Amino acid sequence: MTLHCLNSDAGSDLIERLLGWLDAGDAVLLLGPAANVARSTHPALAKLLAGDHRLYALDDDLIRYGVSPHDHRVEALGYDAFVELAAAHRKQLLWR
Amino acid sequence: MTLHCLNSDAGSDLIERLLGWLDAGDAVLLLGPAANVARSTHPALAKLLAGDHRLYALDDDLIRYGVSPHDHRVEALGYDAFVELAAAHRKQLLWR
Amino acid sequence: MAGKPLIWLTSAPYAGARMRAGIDTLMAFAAFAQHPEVLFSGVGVLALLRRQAEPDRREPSLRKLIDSLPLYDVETIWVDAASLETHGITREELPAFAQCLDAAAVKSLLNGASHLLCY
Amino acid sequence: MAGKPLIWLTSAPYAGARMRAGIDTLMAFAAFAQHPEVLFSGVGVLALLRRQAEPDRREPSLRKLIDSLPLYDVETIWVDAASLETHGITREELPAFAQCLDAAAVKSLLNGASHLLCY
Amino acid sequence: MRFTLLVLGAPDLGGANGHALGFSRALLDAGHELGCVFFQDSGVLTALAGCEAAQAEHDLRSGWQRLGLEKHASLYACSASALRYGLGDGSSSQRLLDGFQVRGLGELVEAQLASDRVLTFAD
Amino acid sequence: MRFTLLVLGAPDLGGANGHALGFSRALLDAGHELGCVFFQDSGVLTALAGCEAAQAEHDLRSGWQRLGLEKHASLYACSASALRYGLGDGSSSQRLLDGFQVRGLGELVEAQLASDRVLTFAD
Repeated sequence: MTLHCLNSDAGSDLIERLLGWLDAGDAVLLLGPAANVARSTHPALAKLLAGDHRLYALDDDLIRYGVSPHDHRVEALGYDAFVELAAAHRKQLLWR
Repeated sequence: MTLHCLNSDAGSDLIERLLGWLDAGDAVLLLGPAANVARSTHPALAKLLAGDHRLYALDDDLIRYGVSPHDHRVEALGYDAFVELAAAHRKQLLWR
Repeated sequence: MAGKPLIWLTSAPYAGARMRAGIDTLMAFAAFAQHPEVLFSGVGVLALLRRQAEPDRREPSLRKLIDSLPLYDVETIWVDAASLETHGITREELPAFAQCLDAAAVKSLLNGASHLLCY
Repeated sequence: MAGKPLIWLTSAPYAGARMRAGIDTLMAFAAFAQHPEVLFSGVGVLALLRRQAEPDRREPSLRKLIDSLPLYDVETIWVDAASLETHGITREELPAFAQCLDAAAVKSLLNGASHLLCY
Repeated sequence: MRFTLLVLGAPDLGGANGHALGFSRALLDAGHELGCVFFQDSGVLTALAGCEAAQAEHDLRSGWQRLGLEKHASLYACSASALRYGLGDGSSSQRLLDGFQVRGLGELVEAQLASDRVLTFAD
Repeated sequence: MRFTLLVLGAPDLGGANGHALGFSRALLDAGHELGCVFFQDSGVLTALAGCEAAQAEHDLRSGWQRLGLEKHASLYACSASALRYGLGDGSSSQRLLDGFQVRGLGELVEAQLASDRVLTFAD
């Protein structure tokens, strides 16, 4: 069980690579510029939502990047829940 | 007349954007990791070669990234020729 | 040399300091009466988003800085329309003095500039 | 904890110092007998290319460092096969002790590791 | 649960360095243990003394320092990176901020061995 | 022809900072003029004193210094960036390498006005 932290809104190539390595029980957390992917109008959001993994975004970054409202299928998290998420997944990968 | 310096091998999105802004008389120079695009087997090379602009690569970077041989349609340049190229184009854009 | 200097802002805001350095340069060019042009593209367009609230810290909002540009005689900011689409941003979210450009219009902006500075 | 630590190298070599930092970490883990695994993917695979000559400077070749890994008991390096395709690299160019992995094999490598460090 | 954090991002506003600080605080508040925070590559700029920055950026460095001085968190700047970025070998307080120490990669090796979780923070 | 170079990349091996140095040398060899090299953002690390690096990286800094000291090239570290990266205000040789000067963005404004070409070097 891996927590995939995505820290870039650099385009679909990176997201395709992340999805290719995503395994059952993994989760994805949008950090930094990737928070922007949580807007309902983002063309890459649908790809990230497909599949049965959970998709989260750091609430600080949703605010920072002015993503309001964010798509309701993305769960906003504070740092306390980020820690819980990290504790619940044995490993973390950072994509940027 | 703009010299487009490409300094990244990050994927096709960046190259698409560069090509979208390329104008008649512009040239493209591959620098840094982008030197790798000059290998004949690179999937993005054909896109960069289409059109009637010239395509160059810095010889130092071809050596640095082990691109040998490079595709014969890419012209290898030293720093002296890089300076001439910059002098021959009124402006430079750096893509990375 | 004809034309005005163009500051091209294409780095991710709030991730590294390059976008901020570019905006500093833009404001210095304006303060020295160079009448700079500015073009946002790529992930740089994220700097244009307005925050609904401020994060709990004294972190400056780039959008607020950008909103102040007309005070420095930067009357228009240019935005690459294709980049807005890539990042899912609608024109309504941009400052009122932002103008979206298609690729042909970007080319003529680039061609008309005296110099380009790339951030 | 079961498994060995895995160093994931995914930054562009010779552009910023992150790839070099990751290789330093890999060698330190090997020197401290951690038997680290290493996985190259994305633009990080460019670090695997052999130079035909050396640029006219005392710049270390990462491939030479990588070739020395078996001396530090790193017997295999793992390479994401899809990334090789993206960057137009053929398997013949890789060190003999490199092994290419498809996505399923990468997943099981990640799952088997004790910890991941991402460079 | 015991965490080790690897921080590769410079102390720029709003980036990964700040994420690592927010995460560190939250994990201590939740009663977890922080094995160490290992700063490497441009992350070591966090510990460089004599930087004058905007208030919010100053807050980032002083936030780390408080974590080191008040919560006794082990904040290690990688020695190889420290030399490259002008922090020296850790002997000069003109170069290294209070609360941080310069340590070799062996420290990261030991920290991860003793940790349940290792997370990387980078832009 | 007169050139101004904007260098945003840190003095890492094999990157944009080295491209800018190679380009500067070649333009002087070709009889062109170098208005100034303006280091900004992490580019100012080029001018940070007290960094100990691998030989080749040391060569990069000393290459710039030679350009400044022997060829009288104007090597300016942006003052805002210099403060952020611990170079100070330019008054201390403990912080700023010989051959470089700390200057405000106004210097970049003037340099580009007087230049035929402006090029950016960044990773």
